[in-house]
Amino acid sequence: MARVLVYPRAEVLDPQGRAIEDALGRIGFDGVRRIRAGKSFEVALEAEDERQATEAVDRMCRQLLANPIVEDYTVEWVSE
Amino acid sequence: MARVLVYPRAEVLDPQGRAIEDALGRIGFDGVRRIRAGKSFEVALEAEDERQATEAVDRMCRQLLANPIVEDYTVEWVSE
Amino acid sequence: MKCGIVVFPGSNCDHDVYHVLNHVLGQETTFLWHQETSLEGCELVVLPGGFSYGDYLRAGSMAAHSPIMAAVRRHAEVGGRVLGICNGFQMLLETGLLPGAMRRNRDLRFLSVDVHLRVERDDLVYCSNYRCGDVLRMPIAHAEGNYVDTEEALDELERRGQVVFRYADASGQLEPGANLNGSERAIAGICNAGGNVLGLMPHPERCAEEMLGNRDGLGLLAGAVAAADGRVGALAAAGG
Amino acid sequence: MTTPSPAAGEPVVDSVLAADHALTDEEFGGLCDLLGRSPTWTELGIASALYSEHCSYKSSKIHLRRFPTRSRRVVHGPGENAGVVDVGHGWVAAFKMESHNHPSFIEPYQGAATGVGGILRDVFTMGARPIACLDSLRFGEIDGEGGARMRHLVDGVVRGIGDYGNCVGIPTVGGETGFHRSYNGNILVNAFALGVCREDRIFTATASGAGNPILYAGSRTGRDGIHGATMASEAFDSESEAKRPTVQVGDPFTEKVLLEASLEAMRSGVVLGVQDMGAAGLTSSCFEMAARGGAGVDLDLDLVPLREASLTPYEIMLSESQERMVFVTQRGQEKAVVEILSRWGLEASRIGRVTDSGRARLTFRGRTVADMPVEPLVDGAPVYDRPAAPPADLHQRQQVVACEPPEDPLRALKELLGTPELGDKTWIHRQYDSTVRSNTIVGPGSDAAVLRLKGTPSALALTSDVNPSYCWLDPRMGGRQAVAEAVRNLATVGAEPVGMTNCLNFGSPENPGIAWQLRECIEGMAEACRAFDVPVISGNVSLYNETEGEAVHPTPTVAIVGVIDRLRDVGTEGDLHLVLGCGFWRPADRVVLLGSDTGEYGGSAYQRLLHGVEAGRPPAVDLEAEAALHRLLRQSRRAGWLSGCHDLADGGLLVAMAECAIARGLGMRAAVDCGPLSLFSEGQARAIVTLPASRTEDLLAAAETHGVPAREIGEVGGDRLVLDFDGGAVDSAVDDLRRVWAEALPRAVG
Ligand SMILES: Nc1ncnc2c1ncn2[C@@H]1O[C@H](COP(=O)(O)OP(=O)(O)O)[C@@H](O)[C@H]1O
Ligand SMILES: [Mg+2]
Repeated sequence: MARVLVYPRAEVLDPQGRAIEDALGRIGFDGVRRIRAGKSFEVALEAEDERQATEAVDRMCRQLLANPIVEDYTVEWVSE
Repeated sequence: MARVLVYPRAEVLDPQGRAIEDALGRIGFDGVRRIRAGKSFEVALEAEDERQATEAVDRMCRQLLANPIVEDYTVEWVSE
Repeated sequence: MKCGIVVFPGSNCDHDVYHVLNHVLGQETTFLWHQETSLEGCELVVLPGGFSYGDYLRAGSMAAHSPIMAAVRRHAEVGGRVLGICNGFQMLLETGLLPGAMRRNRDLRFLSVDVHLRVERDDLVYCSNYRCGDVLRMPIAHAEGNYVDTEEALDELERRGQVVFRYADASGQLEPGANLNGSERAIAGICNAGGNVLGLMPHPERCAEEMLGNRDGLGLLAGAVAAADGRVGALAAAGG
Repeated sequence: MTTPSPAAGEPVVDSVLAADHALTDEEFGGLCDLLGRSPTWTELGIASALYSEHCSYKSSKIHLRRFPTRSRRVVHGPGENAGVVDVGHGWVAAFKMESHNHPSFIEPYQGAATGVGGILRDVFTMGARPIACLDSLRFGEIDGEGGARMRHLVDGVVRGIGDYGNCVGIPTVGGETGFHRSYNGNILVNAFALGVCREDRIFTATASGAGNPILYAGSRTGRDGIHGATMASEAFDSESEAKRPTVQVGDPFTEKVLLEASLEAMRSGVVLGVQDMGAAGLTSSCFEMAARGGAGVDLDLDLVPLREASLTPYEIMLSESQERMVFVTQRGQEKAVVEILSRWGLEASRIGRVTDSGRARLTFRGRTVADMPVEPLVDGAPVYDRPAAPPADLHQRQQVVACEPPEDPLRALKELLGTPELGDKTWIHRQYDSTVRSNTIVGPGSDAAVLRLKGTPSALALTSDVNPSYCWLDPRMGGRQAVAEAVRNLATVGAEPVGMTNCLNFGSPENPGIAWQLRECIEGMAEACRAFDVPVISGNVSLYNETEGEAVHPTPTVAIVGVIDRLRDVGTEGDLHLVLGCGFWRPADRVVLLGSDTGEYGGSAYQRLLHGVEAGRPPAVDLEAEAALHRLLRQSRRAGWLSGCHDLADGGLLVAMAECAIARGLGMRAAVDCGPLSLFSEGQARAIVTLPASRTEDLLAAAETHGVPAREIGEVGGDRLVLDFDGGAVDSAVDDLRRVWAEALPRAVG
């Protein structure tokens, strides 16, 4: 199963992350240095081989799951 | 750094995951068996020791990052 | 009745509720800042609509931790009236004052339309101007109003009669097409077991004046400030 | 005066670098003369931003002077963040329109969202609380395979506008949406915002009083959108990709708290001037504030809150990070403002002070990085009278192509109603909160939106309009028509126009054909403004909307605000929203057609959408006939005669009747003595109204007095739309028409 993590690109403003950081501060968590807020997807798929699977997930990310203009993504393979 | 993954609980209908499955079908990805759409957070924090850190992140999840009625969460530790 | 409207950073409907409670219904009304810890003697507390903290995590989740919410909880626990509208309803869910949770709307888009609601309870003070089965028209405007809970919890909710409003068609029928956001069991509004805490997604404050073409929502706000014995005084006083 | 020294790692500025910054040799020479030396890298960045088309209006200024800008109601005309007009009962309205075309094409969601954010800030920096938005959108072809990218843009833009405005809590009450292949490479996203405030509470963006502190508030500064202003002043080409700055991400929550905190701070009595940071960020806000106050500024850039520590002075001055403001306060009283801001959870820092030097002096890490005269850079930016000549193919465009009458007018009607262009726009506007703030009497879906003004007996009406095909065929006539249609839309609800804003979207002004279009459109608009007595109080120019030499159709979007003095004259409280929202709600009411057909088809929907032809002359706008119709409509509204009113616009008479019938789900039966083709003519200065039989005589008499042709043509009732014409009849169930109309856009955006 592929796990796709999508985060705002480092140089792009991350209002969600900021807001959560602040909220955690307000409710008394003081050790938090930084929060990044992103999306995650678990994709279970059938493919002939690993190469084909990797290629398909990568294409999904570019076409649908992530917006390359403002987001970066990473793909990991995990067992189901 | 903690990585928190939050997904809709299995028995809860997940409109976003469904929509993505449909969209992938429309643009011609047929091998996809299932997609779960969730959130991910990277939490960089200062803590005295591992136990304290784990405990803090767990509390964050329960208090803010996830809503136990509809969501499950998992925490992983990754290097920055 | 002294009414308090809690203002959170990101509240958008605070002025609208104020306008109806104060200018239309003639009630003493004040704003309560989210960082306060006292309700200043308000008998009705309204959690208004909007996007508290931008709704950047889950709708209402960050506001649920505001200092004032402890006071709101105590008020609710002793039977005080708490009305949550839209974002306010979401906060009531997030604090656990009402059961359940919200997902994003079924089609994942913000929905700003008039819907029809069927009244399911008329023994609550909030509904003292309505009868069971009445059909009300009210605007909704939200992206996360798709109500959900576990099947058992939903059954329990129904059994205790805590469902107050459901999305229906203009004749009061429960049509799937009338339940635009996809809520379980077409739930639009619920109350707690005591009936003193009410949360709903539609906006009664936006349809409480003739001039805006609809005053179906006035009855609800008038009920919310009506005397405890359920007398329908307030609405009559407002010329309704 | 200190001579700034270049910092380590900064390039030495020469004319090649200046050219990279889109400065011409003359502009660069002028800059060197002004400074008495070569500019530093930071100074070059600042000058190029201030000299950009977006900030300096260098190509449009001489044309914009043709607009009338004064009336007894105008409080602030063009030149402030938003124009301000008196709307009576002690209230003023501030409004403006802005384009966010380039950013929306690159990243539709964030581009459109930040466009809304920018225009809202323009309004609340004036001290006015925003109460309504409009959005005027132009997309390319969305059908079929080739339309996939465009559908993605439509989706992103609409979600972006919705999410931002909804979160800030400002209703979007109207707008317009068009589709045309000329926008395939450049979409247009024009956002309008309107705010209101008590007349004695208006603020201006002025820095005055040497020694007064300058406070920075809101989001931290990042690398977003550096050189956005310059980019908005260049055409797209294959290199645009590489020059792309970091995309600006909107943060509507910060905008909302900035809005509340700013209004509260302005009420505190210690704020002297406020300015948002829009295009060209800190540069334009500080220079413009100082220029207005005839002052100077000293800024310590080390004190600017940054998102990344590594930003250079150049980047700090040019960043277009969103949701930021500067305040000038009374000396010694800044604490009061800081307290208000921090109560709303906002950071505030004192970044400098006002001086009487007339210069902007910027320091960074102990060094002076810029020292420039303010006034000559802001007001002395070059002004160009660019060569203008009719496009070579104009004659060809204007060749009249004979229009075939429809064989089956009902089928033609359904085809028109079934296009995304004329179809229902609910799919778009139901993603916008249109009722928050509880003022909306008439929301999206009508000729003009109507908002009550709480605490007064009156209401404001607003609309935006333009017909790019008309403008392409004859820019002068198209310019007139845009204003005429907007004023007419306001007249349908009985509103008197009080002020206009606009957004002039064109291709490159360096092309003489386009410079000519710009000049002619403005001339046409100005003629109409004078005829209808509508002052232009604000506006925005967006040039260089072209890709690989293909320019968009000339698109001078117009938004006009009107006042309905006493709502209760127009209808009873209970039926106002029906009567004003197109109406037609009482069976047996009479239908009267106002105006006479001139049989004009150039640029019409019929010609364009059914026959694929765009040629000839657009309908002529007879300014006197229009003005007479507007007066008649307003009088009829004030007298409370009308139960409904809709002007004839895109598609002509038959489409207008269908729209009315669909709006209330009520049929009508009518007869006209013309052939089937005339049913689709777009002759101007026409409207249909409905009214009780007892009022028709009053109306017909008034029409005669005003010199407006008027004919009773039928009656409301039933569930069919029936229109008899010479040699045939259109007869259809209203519900069939509604279905075709309602499905058009959802199907197209798929
Ligand atoms: N992008 C949009 N946002 C909000 N409302 C829109 C939009 N596009 C169209 N509408 C609404 O749809 C209706 C029809 O638009 P249009 O055909 O341009 O009207 P008119 O011809 O009277 O100017 C208007 O009420 C307008 O407010
Ligand atoms: Mg119109």
